[in-house]
Amino acid sequence: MATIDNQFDTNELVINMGPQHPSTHGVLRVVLRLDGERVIGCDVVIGYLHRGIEKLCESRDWTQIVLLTDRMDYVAAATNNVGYCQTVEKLMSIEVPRRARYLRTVMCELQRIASHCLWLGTHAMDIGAMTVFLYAFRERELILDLFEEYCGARLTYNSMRIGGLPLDIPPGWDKKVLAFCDIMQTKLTEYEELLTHNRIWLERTKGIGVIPAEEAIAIGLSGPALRGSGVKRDIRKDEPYAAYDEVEFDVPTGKACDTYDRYLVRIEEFRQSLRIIRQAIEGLPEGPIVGKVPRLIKPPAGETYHAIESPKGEIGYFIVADGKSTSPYRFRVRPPSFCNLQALPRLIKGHLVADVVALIGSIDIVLGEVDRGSTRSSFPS
Amino acid sequence: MAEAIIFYTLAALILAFAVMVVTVRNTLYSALLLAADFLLVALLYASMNNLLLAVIQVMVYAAGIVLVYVFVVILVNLKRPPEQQPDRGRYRPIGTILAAAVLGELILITATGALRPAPAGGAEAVGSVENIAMELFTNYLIPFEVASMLLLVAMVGAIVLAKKEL
Amino acid sequence: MLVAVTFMVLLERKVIAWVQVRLGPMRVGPYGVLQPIADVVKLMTKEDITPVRADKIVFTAAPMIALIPALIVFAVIPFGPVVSIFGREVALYITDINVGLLYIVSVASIGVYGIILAGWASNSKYPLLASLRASAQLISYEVAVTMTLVSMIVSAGTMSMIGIVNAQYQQGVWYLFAQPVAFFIYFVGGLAETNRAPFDLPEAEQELTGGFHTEYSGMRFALFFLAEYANMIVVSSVATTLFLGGWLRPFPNIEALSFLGIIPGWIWFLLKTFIWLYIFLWVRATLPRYRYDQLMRLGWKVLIPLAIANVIITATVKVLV
Amino acid sequence: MITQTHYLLLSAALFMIGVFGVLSRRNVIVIFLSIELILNAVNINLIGFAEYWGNSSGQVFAIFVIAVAVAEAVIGLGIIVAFYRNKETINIDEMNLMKW
Repeated sequence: MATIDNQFDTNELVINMGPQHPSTHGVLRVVLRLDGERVIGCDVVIGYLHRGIEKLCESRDWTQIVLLTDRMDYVAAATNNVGYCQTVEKLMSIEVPRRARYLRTVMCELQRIASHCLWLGTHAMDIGAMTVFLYAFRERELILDLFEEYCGARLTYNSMRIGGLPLDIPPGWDKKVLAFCDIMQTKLTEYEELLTHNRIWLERTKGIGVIPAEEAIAIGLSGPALRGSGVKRDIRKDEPYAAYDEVEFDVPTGKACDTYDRYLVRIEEFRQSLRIIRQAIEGLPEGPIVGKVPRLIKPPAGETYHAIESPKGEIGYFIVADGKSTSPYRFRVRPPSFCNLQALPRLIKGHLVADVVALIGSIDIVLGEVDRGSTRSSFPS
Repeated sequence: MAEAIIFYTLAALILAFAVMVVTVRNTLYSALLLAADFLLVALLYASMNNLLLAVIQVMVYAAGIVLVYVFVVILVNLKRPPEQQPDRGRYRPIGTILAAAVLGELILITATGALRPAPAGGAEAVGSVENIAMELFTNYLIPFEVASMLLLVAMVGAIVLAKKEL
Repeated sequence: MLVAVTFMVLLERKVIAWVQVRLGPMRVGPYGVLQPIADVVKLMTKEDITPVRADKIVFTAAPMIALIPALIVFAVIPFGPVVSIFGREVALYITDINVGLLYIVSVASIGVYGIILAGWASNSKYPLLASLRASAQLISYEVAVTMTLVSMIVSAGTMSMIGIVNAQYQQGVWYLFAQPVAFFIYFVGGLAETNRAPFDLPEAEQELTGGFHTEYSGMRFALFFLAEYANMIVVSSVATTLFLGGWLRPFPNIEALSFLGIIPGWIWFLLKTFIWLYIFLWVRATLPRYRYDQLMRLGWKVLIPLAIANVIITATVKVLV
Repeated sequence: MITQTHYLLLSAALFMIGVFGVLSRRNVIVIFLSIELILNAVNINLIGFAEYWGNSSGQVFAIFVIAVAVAEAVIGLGIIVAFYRNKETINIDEMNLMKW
């Protein structure tokens, strides 16, 4: 990098954003190369939250792993639990009772709303609208209360078991969920009043970080970030799990492939989630909550990959069982945050410093998931 | 008496700051001292009841021109320590002699010239906004317009020069 | 004055907290009213850190350069007319110079030095970037604001702050209604000049981790803080004087409302200024932040042409009527 | 009593400091700053005379001088920046592109 030394000629300035920075959502580090205010290149450095979860999982037995999956995407722990449990169920061909499947759907969607609330709050905060942040957290709090009532924890729920649920819902919980849905519905319009037609918001998000559909697929985007580019891919629809084949919902997609469309897609997902929750709660069947699970969980030798739609995208588990031990032979996660983060250098290039934070917010990453056990520690631009 | 005290204090400060401007090593300090010097000159104008000019001096000189200098100094010094090599121009002796000679000459002229006492005329009225504006927009209208052209040309020139690729 | 500034900070925290369904500071005194005192004590007793590679002299001087202009502007702001208190004539302003408005503009523009020097002296990248942003922003918006002030001068026929209030009394209308465009430009420009949201780019926490005062701590940081709020009060009180008739009561020429006259002028003045400050906070709590290029575009391509057009129209009307 | 002579002397001294700066420094920016000092000396002179004669022309000329100074500063700095881009120096002795 000879050009960095004689600065004035090229006007290149290297700035280290993070790992301690208010808007890198944790400990992400982005090394920006600036020409004035314009970003001409960046390196994303990860690994500051590395805890080796994948490796840890290979020395825990199958039930203990549920608790480790909480710690990956710690703002959407329930979804991670569901993904893992379903993978093992697939490996062992366990039938999950219908009630458990319905409740899993409810949990996943509540979790989606909670995660999107966090995303909306921080995304708006990054762009400078700090009131939305507190409004969104107020509603997230309600969801956390619901989860606390169900499983006692507010963040790392450990709320699923292989073959079903650890416990049935407390009495009256379903009513509270429905009441929450009504509250959320009105609060959504409140958020939208503050942002969707706000001129400054439009100027800050429209045309920022455009990534066309083909490129999005090539990079491996998933979830709202992919749907924002107009690709109608949602595992809930395409490969239904839990009770998603029994409820009705739409998959919103964007057209302009920019930050604003990704925002719109997520806002619409709030509504679809509410719709799913209402249907699932109203159609909640009676019955057992755990299927026929052997006392000692020991899947037969084999390998499987199973993915579900987490709030951030496709979270997939690849598990190899050797059929002998009580822990997986190989445990590997395909985290949506990690794969979506790959798009960041591509998105940032050519935008201004202020857009960097908007784009980090727009792809919605959680560093716990990014650093769940990777060996590569940086993406070159 | 008060007038004299104000004048001598201001004059001493102005000259002291000016000397520092041309002798200080660090270019940024030079520019800042110049800004301070201009503020003092503005105070001098104010003490002469030229409020309009004092305000213009602050607005254009201290906050405008010198700020641009500060910008350039910062840009130029971005990557390296200010002025490593001693800045001793070849012309320093000549400059000193010349400056001293002309200064002596001017002092002689003004000291012996024995100017008449100021003709009667309200000093207040001379520096007032109305009077200056009247002069500016009647007798000096054409120079005024020419000055505006000059500024326009300067602006265009500066933009062209500052562009990266010509 | 400085006390007013510290309580301004409390007001901001409270108002924004209420907007955001929070309580704001509650611990120090009833409803947190003594919070400013605690803040001041905290800031004064904190360690004053000077970075090793910083330019010590400039680093120390910058906060003062930022604060002093903000305070000396108050010399020309009239809180009220000459009133008699216990039979003595007391002027509720410090001085009335006939170039009052220009004085405000010129003195306020000195404050830019504080910001740019702070960024430079910190010898750090984020502050430098922020201070360059800040000074470019201040200079750009100063042009627009000054142009609106020109149209105010044309309307009032004087540059004295007292004269402008009196002109509003004689013409029987607050300039808010006579000059709505100028009012709008002044308001936007004022937001930008005080670095308030949605133009708070120089201290955009989410982008630049705190802007030009990133490296400052303790009392020096407090001086920057005071300067920002003092500037807000300056902008608000100038706006009150120019557009809301200063110390005049509402509808000063309608006899039917003369009962409002029992409230002294300075209370009206403070009330109007307070409304302005409240709007500042309200805007901050509501709007996202502009991006740098958008900010510049707004300043140069919208506000300045609008301001120039406003001056021309005002002058034409003034000549014709 | 402060008379015209005082202002003239102040102006002369300031002027000479400026001249000294122009001649003795090699840093272009400092040379420009010195030129600003010279222009200020002229302004003090003009205002002193304006007061002496009780005539506003002096102030008007001071305003013109300021306008010219602005133009000069802007163009001069533009040239400095352009030069610095190409040559990486602001030393006046190396500004000899026109010399052959």
